[in-house]
Amino acid sequence: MRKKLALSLGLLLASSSVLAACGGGGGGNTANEKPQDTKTLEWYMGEDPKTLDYALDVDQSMNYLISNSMDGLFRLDADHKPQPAIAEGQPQISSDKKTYTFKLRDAKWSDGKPVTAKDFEFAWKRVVDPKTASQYANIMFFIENAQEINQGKKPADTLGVKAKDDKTLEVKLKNPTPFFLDLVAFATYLPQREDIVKKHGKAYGVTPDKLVYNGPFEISTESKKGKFVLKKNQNYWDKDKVKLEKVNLHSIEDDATAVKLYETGKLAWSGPLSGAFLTKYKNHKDKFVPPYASSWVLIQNFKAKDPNKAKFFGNKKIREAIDLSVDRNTLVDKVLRTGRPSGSWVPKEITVTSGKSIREESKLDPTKPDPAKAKQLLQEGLKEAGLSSAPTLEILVNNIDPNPQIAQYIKEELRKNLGLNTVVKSVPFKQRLELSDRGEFDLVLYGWGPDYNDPMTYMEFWTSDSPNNKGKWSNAEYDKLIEKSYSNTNFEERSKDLMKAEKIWVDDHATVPLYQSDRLYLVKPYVKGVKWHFFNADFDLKEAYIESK
Amino acid sequence: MKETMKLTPDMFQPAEIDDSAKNAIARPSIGFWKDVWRRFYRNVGAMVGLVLLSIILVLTFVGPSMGKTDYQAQNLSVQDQEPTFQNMISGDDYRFGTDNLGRDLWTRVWYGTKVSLMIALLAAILEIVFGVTIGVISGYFGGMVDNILQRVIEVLYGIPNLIVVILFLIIFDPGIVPIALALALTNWLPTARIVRAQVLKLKSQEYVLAARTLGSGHIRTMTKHLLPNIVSIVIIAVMFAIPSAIFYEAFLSFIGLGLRPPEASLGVIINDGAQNLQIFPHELLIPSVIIGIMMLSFNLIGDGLRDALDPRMRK
Amino acid sequence: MSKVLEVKDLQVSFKTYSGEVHAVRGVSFDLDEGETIAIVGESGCGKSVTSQTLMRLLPSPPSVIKGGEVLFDGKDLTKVSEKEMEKIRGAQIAMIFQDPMTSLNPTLKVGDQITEGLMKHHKMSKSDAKKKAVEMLKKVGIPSPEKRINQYPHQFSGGMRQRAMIAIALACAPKVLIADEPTTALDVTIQAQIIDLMKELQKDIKTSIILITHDLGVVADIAKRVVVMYAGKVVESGTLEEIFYQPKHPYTWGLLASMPRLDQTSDQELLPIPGSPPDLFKPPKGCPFAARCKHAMKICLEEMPEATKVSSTHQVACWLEHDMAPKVEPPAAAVGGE
Amino acid sequence: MDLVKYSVRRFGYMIVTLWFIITVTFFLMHLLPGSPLRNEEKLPPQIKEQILKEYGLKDPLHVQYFRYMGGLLKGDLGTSMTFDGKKITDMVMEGFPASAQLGLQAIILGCLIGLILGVISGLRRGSWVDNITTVIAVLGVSVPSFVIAAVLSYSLGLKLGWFPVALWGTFSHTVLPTLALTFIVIAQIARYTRTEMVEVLEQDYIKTAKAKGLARNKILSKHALRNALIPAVTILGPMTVNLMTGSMVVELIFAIPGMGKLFVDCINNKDLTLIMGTTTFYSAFLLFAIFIVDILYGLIDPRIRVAQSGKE
Repeated sequence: MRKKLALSLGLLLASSSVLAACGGGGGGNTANEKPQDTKTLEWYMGEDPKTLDYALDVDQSMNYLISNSMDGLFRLDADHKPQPAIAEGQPQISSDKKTYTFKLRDAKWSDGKPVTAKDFEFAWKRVVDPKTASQYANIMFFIENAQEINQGKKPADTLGVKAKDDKTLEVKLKNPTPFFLDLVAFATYLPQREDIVKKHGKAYGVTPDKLVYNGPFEISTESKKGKFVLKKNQNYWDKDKVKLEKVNLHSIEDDATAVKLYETGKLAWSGPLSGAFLTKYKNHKDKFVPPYASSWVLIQNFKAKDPNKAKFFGNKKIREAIDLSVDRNTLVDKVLRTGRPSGSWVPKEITVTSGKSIREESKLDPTKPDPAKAKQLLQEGLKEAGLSSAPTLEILVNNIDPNPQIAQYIKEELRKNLGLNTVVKSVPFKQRLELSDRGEFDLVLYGWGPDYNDPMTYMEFWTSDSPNNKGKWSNAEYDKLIEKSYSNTNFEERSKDLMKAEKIWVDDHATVPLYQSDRLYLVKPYVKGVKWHFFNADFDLKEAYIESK
Repeated sequence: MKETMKLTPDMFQPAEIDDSAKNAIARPSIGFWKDVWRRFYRNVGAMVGLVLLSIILVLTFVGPSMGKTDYQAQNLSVQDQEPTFQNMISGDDYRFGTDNLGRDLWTRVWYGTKVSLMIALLAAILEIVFGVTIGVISGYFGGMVDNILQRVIEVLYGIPNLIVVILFLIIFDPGIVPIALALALTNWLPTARIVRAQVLKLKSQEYVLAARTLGSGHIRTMTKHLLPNIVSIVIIAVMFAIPSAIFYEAFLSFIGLGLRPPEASLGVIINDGAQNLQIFPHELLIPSVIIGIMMLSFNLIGDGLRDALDPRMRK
Repeated sequence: MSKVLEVKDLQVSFKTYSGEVHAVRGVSFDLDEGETIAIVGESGCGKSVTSQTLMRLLPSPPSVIKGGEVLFDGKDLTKVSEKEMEKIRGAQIAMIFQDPMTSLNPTLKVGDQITEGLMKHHKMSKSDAKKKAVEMLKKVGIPSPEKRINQYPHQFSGGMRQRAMIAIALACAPKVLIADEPTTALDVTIQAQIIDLMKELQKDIKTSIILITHDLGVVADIAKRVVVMYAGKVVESGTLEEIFYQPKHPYTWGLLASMPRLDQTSDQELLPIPGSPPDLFKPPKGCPFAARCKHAMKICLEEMPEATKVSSTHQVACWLEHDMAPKVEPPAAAVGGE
Repeated sequence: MDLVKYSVRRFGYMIVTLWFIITVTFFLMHLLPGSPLRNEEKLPPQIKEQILKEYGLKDPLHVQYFRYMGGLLKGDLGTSMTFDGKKITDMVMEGFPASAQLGLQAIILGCLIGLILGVISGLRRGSWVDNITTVIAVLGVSVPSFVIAAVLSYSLGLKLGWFPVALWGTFSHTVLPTLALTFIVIAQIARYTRTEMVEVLEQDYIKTAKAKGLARNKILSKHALRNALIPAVTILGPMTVNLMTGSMVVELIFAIPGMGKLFVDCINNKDLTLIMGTTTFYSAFLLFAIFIVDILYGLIDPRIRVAQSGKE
């Protein structure tokens, strides 16, 4: 689910870096001057949001706007831990860990009406209702009956959520879900006002004036195409902590443009840098690398239409040969100029029940390239698979930088080290989705970002019946471990099972893990108090302020 | 008269003048094409264009073999290497430096130039074949046929080019032929219009009428009498179609619908380099200069040809 | 009668890609007040270049006046400034061109094209000029001129357009009217009307006319004197009678023989002049007509003959006039039926 | 009156052509492979159904067609599929003002400079002005706009700081993008004007005008320019429309809230309704511009009017 965010980000990053022509000059003379207005922040945003109705979909820009203008039951703190927001204190959790009872604090919407438990109940039911046709409904499937309702098998009012009174919300989950409090901080779980939704009908959420807000800011009606404005919400229950009066978010799709604006002091934050800018700003004093989790792999198509190719990828030795032939260090240092080589699927930011990073608990190091061994394995594998020679393979990527570069690099590595012929097919984002959905590829480059802080957000990706499993890799033991983990109330054991599953995936060379990406931002030093997150929204400006000396 | 000359009676004897000389046209008659060439040859701009273009053409063939590696080999230890004048001459190291994947820009640029030219040429030919055929038919037959064809052209004009081209390239994967086709698909319209206008003008002239009266068939009239007289505008159209195709191909690369990497065309290389303008300017400047020189050459040649072909200049 | 215009040894060249074309190589003639002279010759003989040089209409480059003078009103027109020339053009010397289809601006109303000159030279107001334009159109025989001045040239027929051209040219009552093949592009019936019109108006306005043509028929109708040009040179000049009845130059004979005439008997054929004019890139050093001349002598190929006076009005440049030359009679076809 | 009859006739043609274009696009678009839905892989089938139903894509094609045409008559371009619930009319109208302003500025500036250069170089063939114009004309069409835009923004924006490097707001924000767009206008207008100038100056009627004793300037302004402008007017129509509907490249680089990107996005997202909407808007605008050009043409060149209204 979050993948979409990660990738639409990629899309933006790409469409922008296509032309990363002129970046910041030398030092930028005006660069670090304090803005005269210390109550207004000039901020970066990618494309304009597609909609503001967070029940329908969540794209990156909308998440920037909504996460800062709304408050859910919980809100992530600086350490990415969910803390009570509209909820007053921690919820009561039943002994089977499936029923959560939230008490709500006294909070108001921007029009002065109180925020009630009904608003949550209405919102969540609206999301799963198939008539709403939400593209993000599956993030609700942890709640009892959500999936069935969404599939039209049960009526909407059977959803496991109930407003016991204005201030009490009871939620019934399908399975014990250790990360449920992460979820209630997410945009799709935010409350909605039934009267407002009814009033505007189809126009609800199309423009900022067709919504009400209960968060630190409200989206101002001054907003227009290209520039969205957040202004302080005077009805916010925690408004004393909100220091900024106004935030201007500028839609900039070319990251060279963003850098130039940053250099001339017109932006206080410039979004993720790409390409040569990464080299240029590697040692810049404003450089900022926030925690970020995104895992990139090369998926091999086990069910390729060409039987020879299916046989080819069906052979474990051949898969290992491919794995051994790609030098991840060069990929990261030279081609991407950022990120970390990866030998696993789950990034290190994800923590397990012990509270430690998954990568501390289960060390899976990146494969060391070994062309000699790879060549030998390929020959053995070809013989085993009954192939006289290796087929010409197609590497499918979207045309968003740096993906074509990565593909070209892999093409060259496979040619150099294995003598494999490959063709790079770079296509628009949506076309790549369609082609990979239809299984029309041999190798496809894929990235995935987390929706919540739990290995499950990654691990359910590769089960045999997962719609995300494009390569149709299938392993019974893996499936069983994941299935078991869904309902396991022993969270310690659950963590271990998930790590075991990941090890199976790695050992079978199910896909080729390549790298985990990092982001390099430029942030003016006078901007303080921003909370940066590796899941949910990228940043939280609730307590941000401009330092004035 | 100069008085230095002494007149003698024998000077007043009849001169022997060859009869055939009387009928010979005093000035040697020059064939149309020879005449065109002569005028073209004397046009400094056009000749400069021709020479530059020839140099580029030669380099597209010999250039790639002069490089250090082939156009797609990567050497990531020498990423983004800037060219030096010395290397450019001696060829000891990468003449044009390397790009962001450590590929030899010299090889890539010349290989890419060749690919761009191929796309452009193919597009121009298709465009001309299409445009001239429709234009001649429409202009020649006139009436209902013309009316229908003109309406069709008008309708096609109304659909945004970009949408047609993108649509085409999503259905057919981008390659030299599909890109050329996509370009021709949208660019034949103006050619058809120009040709039609010219044919309309020619059609009413006596020699065409004469040919018709003498019983020349439609096809014969069109090919024998009309076509030769629109050759000049067609040649000029080609000369301008080629650079615009190169240009459009570069734009397609910009929106990610150009040739697929690591395949190279000038558009692809410029687009790759544009990202690094500020940091590694050579990656953009070198291919831009080449595309600029090439366009300039085509335009100069086109201008020269137009001047040379224009019969009114013939005196 | 006093001379309005005097052309002395005019030489004009064109610089082209392939070299210098010596289009006019020492042309001299003069024009009396109220007189009509004709300059005749084949196309390319330099007659149009000469006439356009009188008005300095040829763009320079490529044209260059290499020598000679054009005396008008005490001034050498080859030397006056462009500003002065503008005052002369249209007001003092006017011109009519060959093709009435192209010499009118298609995007301007006919009336406007007439008033332009009046407003410039006679400083007339718009409305006065308009009245005058109507009057002029009436004069050149265009019916309902009030309506016609508001029409565009394409709404006029060919003959009417040429009438309109004449109206434009004569609007300012110029001293000299140069008519460059004014009837060539017109139907035969219209040709006569136009010539008659010109004759009529000449009486009315008292203008002198230089008629440029290759058509001797037209010449006989209107001109008093004729200048015959060949390859950039004047080969013969004289009164109409002298040229038509006592032609001296073999080229003039050829011209006359190729022209149909009323006194011709039916068994007489029209005789074309064989061959074609010389290349003016490299003009021959002798007589340019020698190569086509039946009577060419050795001297003709070597030396250009000087103009010889036959009478006070008649001059010819031909070696046959030399004492040492054999006597040659003009062919019957040239001098008529007797 | 000729001109009125002529205009009415042209207008009629325009409407019929527009109807054809819309119809052709409508049916072509439904041939697009793939689904118009976003993320369809993870959508349960009922949701897909629901979305398709909501956009009326489940109905037979002819029903959809008549519904669409009906909407058009009411000025409704439909609702976008990528931007949930957003009216396409609104989307176009949000982006159009910025694009149109830039386009118009570029056209006006480009025409001014282009005309001056074209006339001068047409008058003085082979002079230095002519040579410089040729170079400008060639560079204008031979340097990709993304290079021009990037270089302008970098040099005049970032390095010299004369103008804002990007964003939208005041007039100074429009300077660099206008310059980036105007190159091609200058190039084309200069080129056409020069060619026509040369051609017109060789016409007999120019000689006639000169023989009338008119001053050179008068000849140029009254006789030459007017006739030389005709072809420039012809290309001006489509060029204005193209520029006013936004250049994706320039808008991207200068972060301008225009509509240029819609044309690329709508296809990349397979947003059927948006493709229809942008095409309809573009075509209507283009045809209208051509209509205006035709009328202008009729005003400048009286021959056209009569010929077209079938009188001659």
